[in-house]
Parts: sequence; structure tokens; C-alpha cells
Amino acid sequence: MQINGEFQPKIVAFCCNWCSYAGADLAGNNRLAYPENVKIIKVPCSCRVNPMFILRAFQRGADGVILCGCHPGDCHYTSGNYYTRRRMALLFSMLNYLGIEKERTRVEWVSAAEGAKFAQTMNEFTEAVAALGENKRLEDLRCKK
Amino acid sequence: MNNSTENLQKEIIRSSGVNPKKCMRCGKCSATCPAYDEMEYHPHQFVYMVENGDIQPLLESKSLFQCLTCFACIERCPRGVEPAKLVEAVRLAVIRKQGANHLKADDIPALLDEDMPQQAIVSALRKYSK
Amino acid sequence: MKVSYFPGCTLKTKAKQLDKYTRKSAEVLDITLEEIENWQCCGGVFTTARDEIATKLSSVRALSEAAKKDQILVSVCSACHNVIKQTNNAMQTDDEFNFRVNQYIDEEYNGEAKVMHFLELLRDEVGFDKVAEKVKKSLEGKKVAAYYGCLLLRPSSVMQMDDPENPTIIEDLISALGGEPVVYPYRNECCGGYIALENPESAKARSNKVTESAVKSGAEIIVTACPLCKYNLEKNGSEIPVVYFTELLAEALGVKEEN
Amino acid sequence: MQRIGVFVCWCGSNIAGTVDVQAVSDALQNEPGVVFSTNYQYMCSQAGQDIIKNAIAEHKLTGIVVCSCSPRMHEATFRKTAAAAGLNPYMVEIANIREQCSWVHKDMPTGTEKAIILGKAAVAKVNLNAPLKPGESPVTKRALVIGGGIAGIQTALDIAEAGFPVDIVEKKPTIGGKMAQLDKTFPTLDCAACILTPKMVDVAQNENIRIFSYSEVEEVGGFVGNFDVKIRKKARFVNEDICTGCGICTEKCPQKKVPNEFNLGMDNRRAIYIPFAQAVPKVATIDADYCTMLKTGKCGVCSKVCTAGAIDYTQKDEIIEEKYGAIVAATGFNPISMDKFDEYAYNQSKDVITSLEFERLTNAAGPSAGKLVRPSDGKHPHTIVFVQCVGSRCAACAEKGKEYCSKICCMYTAKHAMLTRDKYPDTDVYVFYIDVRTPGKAFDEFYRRAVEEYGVHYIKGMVGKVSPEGDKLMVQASDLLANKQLHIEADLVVLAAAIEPDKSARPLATQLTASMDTNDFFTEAHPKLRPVESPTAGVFLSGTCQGPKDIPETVSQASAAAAKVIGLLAKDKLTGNPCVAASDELMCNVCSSCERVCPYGAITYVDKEFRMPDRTTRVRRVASVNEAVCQGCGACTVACPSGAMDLKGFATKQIIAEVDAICR
Repeated sequence: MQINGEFQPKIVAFCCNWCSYAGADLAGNNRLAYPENVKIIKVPCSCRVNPMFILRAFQRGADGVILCGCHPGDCHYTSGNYYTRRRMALLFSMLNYLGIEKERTRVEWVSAAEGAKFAQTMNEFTEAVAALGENKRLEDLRCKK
Repeated sequence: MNNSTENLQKEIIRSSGVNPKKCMRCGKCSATCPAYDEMEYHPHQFVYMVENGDIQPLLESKSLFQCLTCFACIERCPRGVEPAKLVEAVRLAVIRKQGANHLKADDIPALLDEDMPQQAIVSALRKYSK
Repeated sequence: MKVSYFPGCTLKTKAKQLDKYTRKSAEVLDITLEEIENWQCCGGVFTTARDEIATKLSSVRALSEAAKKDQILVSVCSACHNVIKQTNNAMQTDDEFNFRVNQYIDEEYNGEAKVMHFLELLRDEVGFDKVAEKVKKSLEGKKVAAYYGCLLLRPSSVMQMDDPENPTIIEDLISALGGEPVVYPYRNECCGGYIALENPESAKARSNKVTESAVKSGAEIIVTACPLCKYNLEKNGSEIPVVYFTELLAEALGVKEEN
Repeated sequence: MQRIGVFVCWCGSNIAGTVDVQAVSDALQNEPGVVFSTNYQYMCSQAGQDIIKNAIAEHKLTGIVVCSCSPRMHEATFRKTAAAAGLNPYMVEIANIREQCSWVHKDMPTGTEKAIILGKAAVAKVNLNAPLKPGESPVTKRALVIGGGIAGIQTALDIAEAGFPVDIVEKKPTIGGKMAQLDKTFPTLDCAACILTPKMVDVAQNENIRIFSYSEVEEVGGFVGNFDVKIRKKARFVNEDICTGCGICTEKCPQKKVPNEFNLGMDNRRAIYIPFAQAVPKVATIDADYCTMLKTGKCGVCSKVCTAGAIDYTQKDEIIEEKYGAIVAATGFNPISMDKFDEYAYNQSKDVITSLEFERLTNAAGPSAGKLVRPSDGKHPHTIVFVQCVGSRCAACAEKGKEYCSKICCMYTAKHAMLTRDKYPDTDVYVFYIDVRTPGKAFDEFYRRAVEEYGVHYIKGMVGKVSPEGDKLMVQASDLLANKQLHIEADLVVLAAAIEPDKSARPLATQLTASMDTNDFFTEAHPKLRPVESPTAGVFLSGTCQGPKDIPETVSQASAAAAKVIGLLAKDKLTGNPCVAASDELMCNVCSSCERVCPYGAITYVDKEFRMPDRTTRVRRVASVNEAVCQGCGACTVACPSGAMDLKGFATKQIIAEVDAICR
């Protein structure tokens, strides 16, 4: 998306309900700014994120997708983030193979206490994705208005 | 730590394959070492000093040539640190330098006695010379 | 049974008896020892440094030859066995070492050979019960102290011969030969090894601890598998005889020549 | 098609300061399904809630989107509002335009634009929402405690006190556990039996408690509130109801050479035995491995001397089936085997003992009647060496030791050292330590007393080798502070062996579908906030089965577990979280991928009849989610290769709709 001639990436952030969504709330409570490009979707656990969701996001024109979950060992559901870690390692390497730069995808562990980390992560991620420019891979042109 | 010490430390850690950070300072290696009384720096000190980059005193120490490579410290270390490998890596750092052989072939005849097995001479040369 | 045999340099010189009685006993036990062609000295001691390549090549060549013949590589000298087994382990587990070694040898080798000490061969392939059956002259009444030293057992993660702190393999052999094994605390402590060359006092202190401990426990004779152990214990004044375990074995099997 | 109402909150200026709320409500008005859209200053206020209620009635709304603060703040509020107006509370979605929009963005146009997108995503989701109803299940008001040590005893007593029946299953012939074997307890030095045995009696006398001693859990089925458990009551060849515990049989039994496990094999007992004088239940047990009568059919002495006629050589194992609402694991610990630590000569010398053996040696009811003597020759030891951390903090080899700190050894060794010096001031006591760890109330003071008042020699360093020589033990050790190698001639060496979970815990965890860590300790539902619950609903943890603990800590955890159990049993019905997984039976191909990833054991397989197109029926196995057990993480939904598994409230379609809305 171009706004005032400047590229504005679309970024989808999946946040687990227990740690990262609360971390994002804390960033808000502390008024820690991060780019409005980031739109958060709440999931109960990072392991709820089906690789299909990420493919769908890219298909629909997302420029970057980030997944946030509890730190390893802190998962509310004991082991969910371990599944996430393994699944995403595989998915991201496949996406990279398909031409979606690895900087466009990321898994980050953000606890409910890490508002600052959440904001900083989103700043860095948005910057990295913006630097890559628009994502053309996997995009379904039929979905474009 | 200056640059050359840091490089030396890295080299010793790489060549020995030992991670001195695993040490929990229990001293079982030194408790088990048969050559303890011959040494100025003891096995646990080798681990500690290499970890801290305090390597120069080790390079100059006679302890390097008192280790019997009996592997008792490796066997009994509760953390799998393998101090003997570190002692060996420090010793190699010394004797690999030009002209730094601790034992020279010419010195050997004077040290021999009639019954001494070849194995002793070969081992000593392996351990003390490059 | 046919196995590859790595005698080692000391067995050709100062420790001829160790070699001789190994061969004689093997014959009785239907083991054919095929000496490795053009074997070279193992180096006497394993250099643990991962970047020491050249000193380990002779072991790798011997291993490679045994592997090619699909034979177990057997040695009887503790030092040779230790060096060869540790080298083989490094070839199996240390990729960088493996890669560098393979630059120096003709045919690729990746640690395929099976390495056994003669004692292990007797225990695991022949069986001590079979050895016992062949005993002609039982060692009955003889109180024998087994001296393991360091090299047979350690590091146990690699050597995997026996419990490093409470070994039984030589004791079991002594029992199989009709003797009475004497267990004493210093049987797995170091004799001083090569330090005898430079610091004989240190070696003396180590060796005396071993022999005194054995004598106190009632031993009449000490057996070992290592020429250097034998030298150190004898040289430093052991009160009781120190012999190679193969000598007792040959004696029990009735193939020891009386001088 | 849904009829959706959108309610945009200003939150005073919190939202309205950065977001043009009118523009948001206008923009969302045009979204598919939206029939009503408005904005108001404080949606969470009574007036704001009334706006929602009225709109539901007036516009016959079927779904609601509130664009406001975080759902963590007011989702519950708005769900209640909806419910009050007759709408299913799960038809409410929140678009978080405060914490995740107005508070983190600065200028009005971008804030407004993002708020609209977040609103659109919420609308897209509500369009696919379905009314959800939390499942309900009844609660069996009875608890099962597995393990009858101090942890199990305390948990059972607390539950029973609250009025609920409790059963204790203990595999040994008596309850009491490890604490019954201890002599004194730190840091107060009161005798273990004096404080434990009254509790054991309380257990025996409490009408709400049944003890199944010499019994083991055979099978566990069901789920929270409704466990079906089979208990195997092993044959003890003595009728428990008749036996008076007089003990004549245990004196007359001619088989005298049975190692006495209560004294760790340091003396012998008979083939028929009562483990110790204060055993509960105090009934005899025949050890079938040693009983001459059971082995050869010839003897029968115990039967002849039993005036009560309690001996029954024909007794068989008995299976008891019972229903429970909650299960507490309290399986305890054991010291690890010292077989791999022969550098300390444990197997070579009788005078090298473990700390638990030391407890028995100093206990008045122990094999030496409380006199501290060497097991080998019965002589008084003059020099004692204690070695700490034997097998604890050992990362070198998993077969040898444990990577964790066993937590209790520093304190009990200080206790042993102190008591020895107190009773036998002529004894030299050395303690070799790596670190002395004494975090606990009055713990460090206790350890300092051992050093300062009792003159125990604490030496920083480890023992390398213990060599038995004659009747002495040569201890070779390092003194790290003096930088010396020490050689001490000792009479007795005491090893502080690491502790490990009881071997019965692993199979039990499998039966309970409770998870374990790599050391076979039970895992807690949350390491900080839910430390006494297993992740498996209805399964609770008490004592050392969860991790190394001393007695005070064990008792606190035992009571905490009891409180959780009481909270569960006090309910008549369990209301679940409706956002649980559900399997589409037509699509399920029984690959069991979902079952494998489920941390709660909520997924089972059931046979289901399907009508085929040709009107025949066919029975097929399909995955079935137990809604009472499922916690709604969604791991199974992603693991399912056929897409049969979905999560209510976070359905695949709903999340995809949100993705689409955001990327539009």
C-alpha cells in the first residue's frame, strides 16, 4: 500500500491470549508507540495458528506476518509454543524457498510483562518489512479490488 | 583480556573441545588427581583460569608436564567438563611453538634405564614435544 | 575365530612375553590372530586435542585395514587399545576430525571397525566359561590382584569395557582360571605412566600406593595388561611379582613354557 | 445472515482523542451484516450498556461488536450485557481500539483508519460466530490420594476435614512414607515419629478416610469430576479386618533372613511382618517371596499362633472399582542408586552409607537402637565424612546422576553433623560441600550453628575417592579454599544421595494422562501460578512427586492441593469453557495426530455409526473431544491433517475472515 508516495506495509500479528496479547496491551498502557501497520489477531495459543492462516495473509496481500507467543516453558497450555516453534521453522523455510524473504516472517516470544519488547519488536519488524518493499509472491491478484 | 590472550583462550577451548563454563567449581577433579601434589596449578584451576583468560601463568607452569593423562578427572567430573583435555590443550599451545619442545630427543638416552618400555618414551615424546 | 591383531611396538621389544603368551593362549582358544600388515606405533598415548591429526593416523590405518577385512581389531597392550579405541571414537563422533583425517588416508574411513581388547574378546566373544573349560592347570589357591591402571577403563564413555570404578573383567577371568581374585581400592588408579621418564619420584609414589594396597589386601601376585604399568610397579619395588595377565592365562591353559 | 450491531466507545478522550469515532461507526455501518452502528462516550457505563441492550431489542441483533478497550478489560462486562438482553454472550466480539490503537498511535487519520480495520475484522468474525453453551458435568464428591507419605496424609486429612470422603492408596503395607524412616527433622530437631505418627492415627480414625494399603492404582478412566479408578489390593495373606496387629506371628515366623526394607536392609525381618511399631493400618503382611508356606506349602507357623485366625494363605489380589471427582498424586521420592558411584566405594564397604541409612542408624527404633555405630563392626566411628551432592547437579551422565539440585541434602547433612557432634563430642565430623544452600525459614541459622556451636568442619570441595583400607576408609578430597588435596582417615562415610521420583510415578502419569518433565517429576499446570495442579484437569500434585522438597514445603503444598480439591468437590456441576475443540466426525480419519498433541488427554476415539449413501450403516472410529477436559488451546486443530478438528470461538473460518478483513 502506498500512502503519500510512501510504502506502508501490511502486517498481520497473531498474538496468544495469555502472554503476547497482554504484552501488546501493556505496550498500550505504557503508550509505547509502534507502527499502525501492525494489526493484531487474538488466538488462544500460538499453536492455534494454522500455517494456512499465514499463507492466506500473504495471498491476500500482507507484506509480513509475525507470530507472538509465550516464552518457551511458559506456555499457558504447557507445550503449545513448542509446536509453534517447530511448525513455523518448517513453514518459514518453505516460504523462503517460495521467494518470501525470511525477514517477512517471524516468531517472537513476548510475555505479558514485556510491553516494551512488544513495541520494539513491532518497530523492528515493520522496518525490516518496509525495507523489503511490497510482497508480490503468493499474492492472489483476483483478490485485489 | 587483551587480543592475543583472547585468541589463545579461544584456541585452547576449540582444540580441547571443552566448555569451561560448564564447571560448577566442585573441585572433584582436583580431589581425584593423582599428580595433585606435583602441580602448582591444579585441574580445577586450569578450568577456572582458562575460563577467565588467565592463561599466561599456566603457560609458564610446570604443572603442564605433571599431568599423567590418567583421565580420572574426566571420568569423575559431575559436569562433564573434562579438565585433562584442557591441560593438554594448554600444553600443546606451549610446545607447538618453535623450539619450545619440553623434551628433546637428545635428552632421552640420559633418562633411560634398561627396562624402560618403548611405550614410555613414545608417550613422553607425544606429550612433551611436537 | 579370526581377528585382526595390533601388537604394538613394546610387545616386539620389552614386552615380548605379553605378545608371546597372548598368541599361545589364543591358539588354545581357537582364535586366529592376523597381525595387521605394516602396523605402526600407536603413539603410546592418546592426544585428546581435536586438532592433532598426524599422531592418530597410524591407528586409523590399522582400523581401516581391520574394517576392510571385516574383522575385530584386537590389541592386548592397554595403551594401544586405549589409543586405537579413542581414535575410532573420534572418527565416529567428531565430524571435523573425521574430515581432516580422511584428507590423509587413501580410502575413506568413518569408524566402522569394531575394537576390542583381548580381555573383552575373551569375555564377550569366547566367553569366560569356555576359557574355564580349557583350563589344564588351575590357579587354585593363588591370590591374584588385578591392576587395571587408567587406560583400560577410562574414559568409560569411550572405552566401555567395564564399570570404571568397580571393574570385574580381570577378576572374572582370574576366577575362570581357578584363581582367587583380590579386590583392592587402588586397582584403577594411575601408576604414574610416562612420568617415570622425567619425574621418577612421582611415579614411585603412585606405584607404591598401588602395590602396597594390593599386598595389604592379601595378594600374592599382580596381573596387568600394560607394559608401562608392569615397569613402574616392578621398578619401584613391588614386594610381589607383577606379570601380564596373559602369562597367567597361558599357565592355566597349560601352554606356558617352563624356563 | 447475522444482524450485527456496532458500538464504538470514545472512552472519554482516550479513544476519541486519536480516533474519529464518528467516522469509525459510519464506516462500519456499511459492513456486511451490520444493521446498526453508533458511538458513545463510555460504553461500559450503565448508560452505554443500556444503549446496547436497547439496540439488541430494537434491531433484533444477533451479534455485537464493541470497539473499545482491550477484551481483557471489559469483554466479560459486554458479554453479561448481551446475556441480560437475551443474546448468547459468545456472540459478542471486541475490537481493541484503545490499547492496540489510540494509545499507541499519534495522529487522527492513521488511528481512525486502523480502528476501522480492526472493527471490520471483528465484524467479519461475528458474522461467523455461533452461540456457544458451556458444557456441564456432574462431580463425584470423593477424592483419591495416591501415596500415603506425609504429602498424601496431609492432603487426605485436609480434604476429609472439609467433609469429603477420601481414599488413600499406598503401595506399601503401611502409610507414613519416607518421613516415618527419619530420625529428627530440621530445623527444629523434633523427632519425625513424634509429629508424624499422630497424623497417621488421625488418618486411621477419620471417618471420611479409607486407607487401601498394600494397593496400587491399576487403571484410570474418565475425566475431571468423573474419574473411574480400579485399585488393585494386593494379597497380603492376612485378613485386615480380623488382624489385631498383636505381632505374635512376626515373632514366631521361622523365616528370619528377610532384608528389612524399612531399615534399608541393614537388619532382617521375618517373612510375615509389620514394617514398624506405629504402622497404620497395624496389620501383618506376608512377604510371598520369602514365606516358606506360600513357596513350599510346608510351615504354617503364623496361622497356628494367630489367635484371631487372620492368616489366609489363599488370599488373592482384589480389584476395587470406585468413582472419584479429583485425584491427587503424592507418590514421593527415593534416593538414587549408588551403584554408579563406586569411586565412593559404596558397594565395597559397609561403612560407606547413604544419608537415609544414617537416619536409620541414629534412630532409636533403627537397627542399632539409635547408637551410632559402623555397620561393619559395630564400633563407634571417630571420624565421619559427609559428602554432599552425590548424584545431584550431575550433568555428565544421565545414567549416573541428576542434573537438578536435590534441595534437602544441605539441611539434613547439617542436621546429621550437628546431632553427631551433640551426642558424640569426641567425633570429628567433616562435611564436603560445593555450595551450602539454605534458603528457608531458620535454615541458614541452623547451618551456622552446626559450624559455630558444634564445630563441624565444613570444607569447600568434593571427595574424589574413598578407598577402604583395613578397617579405615581413606578419603581423598580437595579443599578448594586452602588449595590442598586432603587425605582423611575416616571410620564412616555418609553420602548425600540425590533424590529421584518414585518409579511408580511414570506409569501413573501415563494412566492419568498427566505430563512429566524429563526427570519424571510431574509437571505443574503453571510453574508459578498453578503449582499444585497438573495440566490435566482434576489431577493435583502433592509433595516431592512434583519436585524435591523438604517437609515444611511438602506439607504446605499438600494443603494447597487439598484446597484445590475441596474447591472442585464443593461444586455440584462443573461449567466448562465453551471455546473447546470439536471434531467433524465425517472428516476425521482417525490418524490420532490430535490425540498426540493434546496436552490434556482430552481426545479419545469412539465408535460411531454412520449411514452410508446406500442406506446401510457402517461403524467407524472417530476422534471425540471431552469438553470437560479440553482447555481450548487449539494445538489439535493445526495438527489435524484432514481439517476435521476445529476450535469453537476461534474457528478456522473466523480467523481467516479476520485475516481477510485486515488485508483487504
